[in-house]
Amino acid sequence: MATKFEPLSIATKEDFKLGAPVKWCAGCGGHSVLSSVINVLPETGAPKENIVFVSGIGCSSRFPYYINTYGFHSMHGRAMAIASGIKAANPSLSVWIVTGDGDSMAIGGNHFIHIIRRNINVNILLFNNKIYGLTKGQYSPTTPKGSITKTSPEGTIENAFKPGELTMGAQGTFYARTVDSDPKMMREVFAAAAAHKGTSVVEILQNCVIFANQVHKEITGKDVRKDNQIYLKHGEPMIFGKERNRGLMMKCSKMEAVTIGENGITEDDLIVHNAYDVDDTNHYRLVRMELPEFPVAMGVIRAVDSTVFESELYNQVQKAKKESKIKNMDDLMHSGNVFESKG
Amino acid sequence: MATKFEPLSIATKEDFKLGAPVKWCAGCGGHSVLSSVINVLPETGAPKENIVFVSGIGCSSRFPYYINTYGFHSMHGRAMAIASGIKAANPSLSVWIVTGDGDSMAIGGNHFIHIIRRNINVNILLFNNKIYGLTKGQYSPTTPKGSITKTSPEGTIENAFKPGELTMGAQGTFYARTVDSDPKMMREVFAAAAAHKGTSVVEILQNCVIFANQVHKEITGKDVRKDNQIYLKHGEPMIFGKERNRGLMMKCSKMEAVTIGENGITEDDLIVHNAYDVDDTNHYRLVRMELPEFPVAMGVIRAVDSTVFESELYNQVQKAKKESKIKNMDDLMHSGNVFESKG
Amino acid sequence: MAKKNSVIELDEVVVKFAGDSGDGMQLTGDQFSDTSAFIGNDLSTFPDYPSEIRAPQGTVAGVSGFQVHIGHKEVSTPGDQADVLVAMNPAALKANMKWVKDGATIIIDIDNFDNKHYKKAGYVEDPLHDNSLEGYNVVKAPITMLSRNVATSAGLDNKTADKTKNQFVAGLLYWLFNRDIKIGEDFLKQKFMSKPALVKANIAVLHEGYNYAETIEALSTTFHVDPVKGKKGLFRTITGNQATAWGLLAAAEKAGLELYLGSYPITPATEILQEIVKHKHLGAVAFQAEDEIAGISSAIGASFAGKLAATSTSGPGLALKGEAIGLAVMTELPLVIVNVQRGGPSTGLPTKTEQADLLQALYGRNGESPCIVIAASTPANCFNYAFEAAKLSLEHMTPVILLTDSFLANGSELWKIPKMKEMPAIVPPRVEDNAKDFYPYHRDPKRLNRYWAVPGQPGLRHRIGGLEKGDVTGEVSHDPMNHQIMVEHRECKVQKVAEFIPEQEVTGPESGDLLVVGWGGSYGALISAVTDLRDEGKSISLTQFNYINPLPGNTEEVFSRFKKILVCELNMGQFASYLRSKHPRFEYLQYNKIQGLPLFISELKIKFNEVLESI
Amino acid sequence: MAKKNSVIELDEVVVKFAGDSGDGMQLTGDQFSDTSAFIGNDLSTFPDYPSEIRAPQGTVAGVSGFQVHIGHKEVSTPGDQADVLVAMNPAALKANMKWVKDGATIIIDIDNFDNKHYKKAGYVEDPLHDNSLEGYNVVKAPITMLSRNVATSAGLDNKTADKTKNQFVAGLLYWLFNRDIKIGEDFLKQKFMSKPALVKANIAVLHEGYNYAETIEALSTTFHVDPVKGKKGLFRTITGNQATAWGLLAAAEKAGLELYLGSYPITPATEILQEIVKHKHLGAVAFQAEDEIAGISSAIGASFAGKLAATSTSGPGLALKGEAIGLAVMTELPLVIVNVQRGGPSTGLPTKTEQADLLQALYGRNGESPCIVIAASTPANCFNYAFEAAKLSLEHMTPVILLTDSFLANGSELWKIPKMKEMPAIVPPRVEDNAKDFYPYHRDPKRLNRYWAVPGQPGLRHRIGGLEKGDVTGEVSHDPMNHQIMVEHRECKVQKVAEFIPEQEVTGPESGDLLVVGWGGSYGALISAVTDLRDEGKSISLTQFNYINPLPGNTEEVFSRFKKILVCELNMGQFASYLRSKHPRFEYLQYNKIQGLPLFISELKIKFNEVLESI
Ligand SMILES: Cc1ncc(C[n+]2csc(CCOP(=O)(O)OP(=O)(O)O)c2C)c(N)n1
Ligand SMILES: Cc1ncc(C[n+]2csc(CCOP(=O)(O)OP(=O)(O)O)c2C)c(N)n1
Ligand code: SF4
Ligand code: SF4
Ligand SMILES: [Mg+2]
Ligand SMILES: [Mg+2]
Repeated sequence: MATKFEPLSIATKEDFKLGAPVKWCAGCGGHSVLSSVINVLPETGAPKENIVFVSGIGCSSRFPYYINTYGFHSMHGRAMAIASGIKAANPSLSVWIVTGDGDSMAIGGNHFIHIIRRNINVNILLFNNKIYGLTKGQYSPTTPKGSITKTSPEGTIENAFKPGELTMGAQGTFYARTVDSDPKMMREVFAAAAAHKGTSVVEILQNCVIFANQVHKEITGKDVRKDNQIYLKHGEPMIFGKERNRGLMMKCSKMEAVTIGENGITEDDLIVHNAYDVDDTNHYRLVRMELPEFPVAMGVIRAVDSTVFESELYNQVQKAKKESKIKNMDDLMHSGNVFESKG
Repeated sequence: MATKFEPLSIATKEDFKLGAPVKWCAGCGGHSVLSSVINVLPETGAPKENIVFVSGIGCSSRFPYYINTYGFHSMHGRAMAIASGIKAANPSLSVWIVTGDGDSMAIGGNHFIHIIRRNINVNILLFNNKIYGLTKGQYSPTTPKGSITKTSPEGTIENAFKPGELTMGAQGTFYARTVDSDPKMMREVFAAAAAHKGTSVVEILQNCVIFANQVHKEITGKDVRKDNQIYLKHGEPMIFGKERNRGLMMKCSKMEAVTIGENGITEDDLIVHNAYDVDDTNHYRLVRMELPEFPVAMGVIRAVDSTVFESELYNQVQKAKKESKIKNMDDLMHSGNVFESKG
Repeated sequence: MAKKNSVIELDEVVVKFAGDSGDGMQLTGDQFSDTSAFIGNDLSTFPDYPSEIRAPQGTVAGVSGFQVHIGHKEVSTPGDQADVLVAMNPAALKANMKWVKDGATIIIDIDNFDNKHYKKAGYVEDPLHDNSLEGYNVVKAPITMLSRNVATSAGLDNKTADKTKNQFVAGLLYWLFNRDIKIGEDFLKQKFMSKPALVKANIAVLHEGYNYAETIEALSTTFHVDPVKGKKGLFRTITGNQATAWGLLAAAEKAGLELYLGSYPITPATEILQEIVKHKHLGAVAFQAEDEIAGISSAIGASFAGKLAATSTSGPGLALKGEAIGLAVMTELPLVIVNVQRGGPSTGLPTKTEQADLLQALYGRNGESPCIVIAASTPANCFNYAFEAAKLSLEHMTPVILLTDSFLANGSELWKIPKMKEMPAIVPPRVEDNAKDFYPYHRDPKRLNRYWAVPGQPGLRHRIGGLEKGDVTGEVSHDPMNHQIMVEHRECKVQKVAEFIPEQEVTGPESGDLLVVGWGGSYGALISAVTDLRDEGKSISLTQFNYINPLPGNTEEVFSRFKKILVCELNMGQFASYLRSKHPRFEYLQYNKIQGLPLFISELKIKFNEVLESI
Repeated sequence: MAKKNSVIELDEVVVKFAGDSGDGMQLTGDQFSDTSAFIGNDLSTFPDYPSEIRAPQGTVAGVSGFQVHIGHKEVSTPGDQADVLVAMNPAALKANMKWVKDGATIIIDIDNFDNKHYKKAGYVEDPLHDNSLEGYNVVKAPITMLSRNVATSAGLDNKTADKTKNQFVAGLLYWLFNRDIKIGEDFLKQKFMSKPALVKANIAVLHEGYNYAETIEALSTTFHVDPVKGKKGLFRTITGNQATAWGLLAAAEKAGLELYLGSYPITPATEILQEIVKHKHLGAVAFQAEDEIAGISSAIGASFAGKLAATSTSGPGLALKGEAIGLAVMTELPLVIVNVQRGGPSTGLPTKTEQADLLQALYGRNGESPCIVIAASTPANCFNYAFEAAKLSLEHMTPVILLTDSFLANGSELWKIPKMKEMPAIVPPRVEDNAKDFYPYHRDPKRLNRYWAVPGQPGLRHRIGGLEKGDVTGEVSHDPMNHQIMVEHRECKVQKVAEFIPEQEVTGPESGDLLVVGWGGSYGALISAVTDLRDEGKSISLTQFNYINPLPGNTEEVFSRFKKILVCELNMGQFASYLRSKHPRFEYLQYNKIQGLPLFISELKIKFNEVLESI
């Protein structure tokens, strides 16, 4: 039975709400991400029965239980691989992956880089709380070096992955960063991710109130966020700061954070963000910016068109179907060296 | 029994030769890599009994059987993880990992990025023949897009990883590229890798005569190699070409391949290679250079000092040993809440 | 201090603390256990919490519990049902009423018993007024209010003040069990060492609870449980996971090696990693790997490099480690694989207990890939079997799988502290530097182990790996007969372990009507039920297996002495099926339960009686 | 054409081609098989090659072989020993002498029989002059020289010319077996379709070999094997791996679905992936994943999305897939897992055959995680059992593990091409769009399967996953009794499959002295040996199992009809142990071999006689 699609039914956010209780801790950053996703889904234009949420294991990975779509809560680290199969089976589905920093960067690291390399058209929501939440507080591959956690009583000695940097290393076509406490930014970023054709990686700085409370506070704190974040938008100059008087500029092939008005610097000297630049050198720079030298880059940092795995796959399938004389198994079994025995 | 070390015995290359036959195909690029390694080992200064070769599964991974050191031919993709355990167990060993493009980039991709992130002090020799050799010719994650192989009769549709790019994405401290047909370059590069403290990734463009013969020929062919490779050396300007009149230069924050003498360009305009630059933006550019726009970068592209996992680990161990009053199990079992029962 | 009401002497008592995840019931449970241990009771505990970190407050799914069983005789289980239930809200009451004895004392925080909370808990009617609590001694204390009052006057803010209410409960219980409140104070001083304000406030609330109990009429009787007699020496309480970690540390010390643990966190095994990471001062190194495969692979590397190497996980992780265990079998390296079983299949019931990884441990690898498999049977003897796992692995040069389970891992009991000098010696078959005629697969005929030469040792360079090895030489061999020989060597090596382990013991008469067979973590319930029935004059004995592969040499003989054999396990019959395959001449009756719960003494007694009647 | 010498009529003949990896023996073997099939012989083949790609030339380790057994009666195995051996060099001779019948014809390339080659092959003396070949008909042909001469005059360079020598051998054999050389020419024309120069040169060399044979005196007799009688219809030769791939494709067509294969290359299963990737024109999609875990995970995703999903691997890969198989069990999604067994444990003997993954297939997962397990028993019936695996998986909504082995996978036989319209129907339990009262874990009482609703279908949105599911609703449930019920449902669902599979059959008398029991790929050798002994008048029958879990419903009854039961397998007794656990009332004698080799008819006959004598 081939799958049929109903005429596109305009979904509303009510369509995506489930009666079931959301079992994250009170104050967990997950709650606001969930409502931003529910808000954005109707805007993506996907018929509601075509939307699939796939997750691994972790607090964040409970997500599919809290949203009324097709959902698959799978194995720790394997959501990317399962989603790859879903898309290779049916490219018309709108597939969202919800994963944690442990799920995607530790056990799932390989599937993460491979789905990106293949550029399969899915949206990855990476809840980066820099800790293993569900198993109660061990460090993850994104935990800042030196952090004291249940498995690092003297502080971690491992360097932390930056999901954006790894995405670039794996030739990612879309990477964005956002914050659980900024619904407006989440909504814009999620919509852009959904619109991108290819693997969209969205890193969400999410707060785990229980095991890594305030781990992002230098970036997301109410008092500092305007100075410590830069919300990048394609085509706009790179300005940030409470006073909107700080910016990013290239000097001798290096990027610098500068103040408009000082040393004769004007807005025109600032870099204009080009998210569509095929060459990712600048995006690579942006994703690695760190406090205190730089603000932390937010928004859609890279969004580049490229061939999508499942489209190419079905192009080959269509071509083969058209060109081959073998239309079914009887044809196949009688092709090539067949011997007749008169017995 | 604690392991004791003999006074450093100067090893010769004869020490590393094994009587056993080398079972690679005649003409396989592996043979010349093997002899380059054997040549370089005595120069590393490691006592011969301290050298360990660890490999996964693949043609290349048979390497440990062909060299007289401690050796471990393990599981497909897991050499990096096994080697991590060896180093965490005994940091004084000199550990070399031999792996293939399938072994390290496909099934072993996760361990590859994690050993790099931790910066464990090992040397990884990545035999990149852009094919699965041992299983007889399926495409690998480094196979150029469009290639026809046993599993891609209509050409692959997957983008190829660049090992150097992935190394940067995982925050690698050392990356070099070399060619199986250039013993001098191999020797220099292997020696630099051995000297580097941290994870040294050496990508060797290796020829598989049987399943991907000449896959590197545009880069390594006798007639083109001088024009199509640039052998980078720290502190030297980036010059290449049969006539040594081509070079790399920065223009408007982008790198360009230029000709000395044309448009008034002199050697002084060229970039001077800085392998020690902590900021890896330039290294990232270099590892991604592709023909025909650019020559392919060879030699040590990045070599940056950083903290090494196992050193930090044993610093913590030493500190704990010094500071803790609990010296043995009896102490431990009697620490904290102990109740005496008089029965 | 006002005069006490009547005191009832009890042999044993079971107390269950239950509340929201944030109510601190685990802490009160710990405190109560420690105090009981301090005064010399035997004890066994079991926490029981939801798989969400903070499941929704006030719901049944969100209830977090802690059960303590204390006794003046030996205590083997945390108890089937509670004599005293503390229920911090209606959900806690609802979730636990079926685990409470008739006539039990039920202490509730009346401040949370209102319509909103009833609804959340799924009550249709107010349980305090629908007669459902008839026959129980219900104590309704305004715990939240009083705690908050006291703690805020001691200087805490409202939110922090609310976290002290578990100390009100503790105070109540100190009074109820005639305990010295000083012990509770000391516990708090240690717990909040660096936070004097918290110490002060918590102690104040503790006293408030104590005083409240003394004042009200509701608690007309108090209880007293005498110290255990005959138990002499130094004791501590220990959970299964802690005991496992310590057993490995002890084995390393005995073997003159350092411990290396390569693991990836997974419930309910994570605490083993968390424990070992604390003991760098003993030279132990714990590596939190990127996944289970890297965990075990790194341990194999560490073993090759000469450490006592281990990896700890639970069922899904064991599944991932299968290929690597095969490599350890082939390379004949020592390696301890600890598998803390949880409810399956797949992610299953990750915080619940089960014994369903037995066949996976025995067979979950490609090819003929035998491992030694052993199982611990109480929280404390996890220490001994972890030690034994390491000893067997090191001395026989082959991987050992140690099975424990969620029930043992999180449960705790009173443990008599052993003396290291009395622990058995461990002598790994290391090779001397520059040994003549060293061949990596040369064997000791006694155990069939190969010898262990370690990188860094001069004169012993060699190569190992996963391809079939030539007998003695260890070189890669594709020779047909060699393969046959090597497969047999590996199998015999494991079977020979039977000569180095104790004989299988029977508790109770050596022969008779019914032999109850258990393995691993079900020991407590089985021994209690069997003893009870024997006390009633029934012909019933228990034999609990700790050694699974190989089985003890006298197994067949033990089985032959009983009329009926009943195998009880928390799965669909895995050990029974294994026994059939190894000792097919007996009929194995089965009692199986697979509900994420431990075996209960009561259900076992019913089953045993049923079988006994059929004889 | 000159007149022929005497022609001997044979019922069957076994030819072994052996040489260096580069000598093209596999091609000559294929060509000879196809020609035999063309003239109507039954046949069975088996290639046998080293684990290195091009192992060192001239060494025994580097010998690559191909054995063909042709007959005018039914042929069930590639044959124990050869009637004709082609040895392209001394190493090929050395490696194969023990597999050659007394008096066999041995054709050697005399150009390679010199001291250098003897030494490489490990000969101490010249085998042509040490009497070791006495009693054989040795044909010494200057194969290299003559081939090179002819091919270079046909315009090839020296290196390419040397690659034609296998056609000299082919020519020799066409003459020896009285075959029409036209068939050989056609084979070459098709093989080198796009390279006319190669066609020309190879045909010239083929004729040179033919003419050489005709000319020399050495081949005084030639052989003739009549076409099989009674075999009527269209046939082709097929290997086990190709048959497996085609069986899956056929099942997809019958079920009205498209096939999805998610795999990672691994010897000896890779050809399944390589075959399916060629059939995009049938809508089949093959995904070469980054590892085995991604392979199966993607297949689970594809199954969720409504494809007939499969994954193919060998032992080490199956070990990696254990966790994911558990997820498929829990989510009750259809999934075919093909495991082509090879020599283990660990990397083991990757190019050799074995049957030692049986217990892994049954038990290699955490928790109670039952799978349907079936096994193919001949290269050609891999088609049927792959089809059956898909049918059972789709209709019963649960994963199925199909076991084949290296021997079946690489071996080939003559296969009667089935008609798709005669294949059984496959009806997956799909749910209609917008179905009322859809619950994802609602079951059909007949098979206990749940129903399959697929993303994209309106009105059926639902969520599945690895946590325990609530009965009917499919929502996450931690309820103890629900867990018990669901574990039982999953187990019963698998056991109920027994009602949908054929009864176990016995070949030979329905009762008697000895019942030989086999499973999977050992069929050919077992049926041959059993038939031979029955022809000698012995009371012996065979029952070969293809359905392992569940076992056919009449298994117990079949066993009860014989005095003795002998279980033969290429492992240490895994099926015997499984049978003991399932049907403990019988005594199972065992014949086990674990040498990377298939069972031989000769050794089986000895064993059977031994057992028969003891009755
Ligand atoms: C195979 C396997 N290994 C380990 C686990 C245990 N586990 C569950 S979630 C988790 C990490 C969760 O961290 P993250 O992905 O960051 O999610 P978070 O809970 O922080 O949202 C781990 C280690 C598991 N469920 N399965
Ligand atoms: C778990 C597992 N999966 C798959 C294989 C099969 N396998 C062996 S080597 C290999 C790929 C080899 O490619 P590469 O690493 O590039 O090595 P090369 O042979 O090209 O040197 C594969 C897929 C295996 N041995 N083990
Ligand atoms: S533990 Fe942390 S991540 Fe998990 S639900 Fe609670 S707050 Fe959120
Ligand atoms: S197959 Fe390729 S990589 Fe392997 S040994 Fe031969 S030439 Fe080398
Ligand atoms: Mg996290
Ligand atoms: Mg390769």
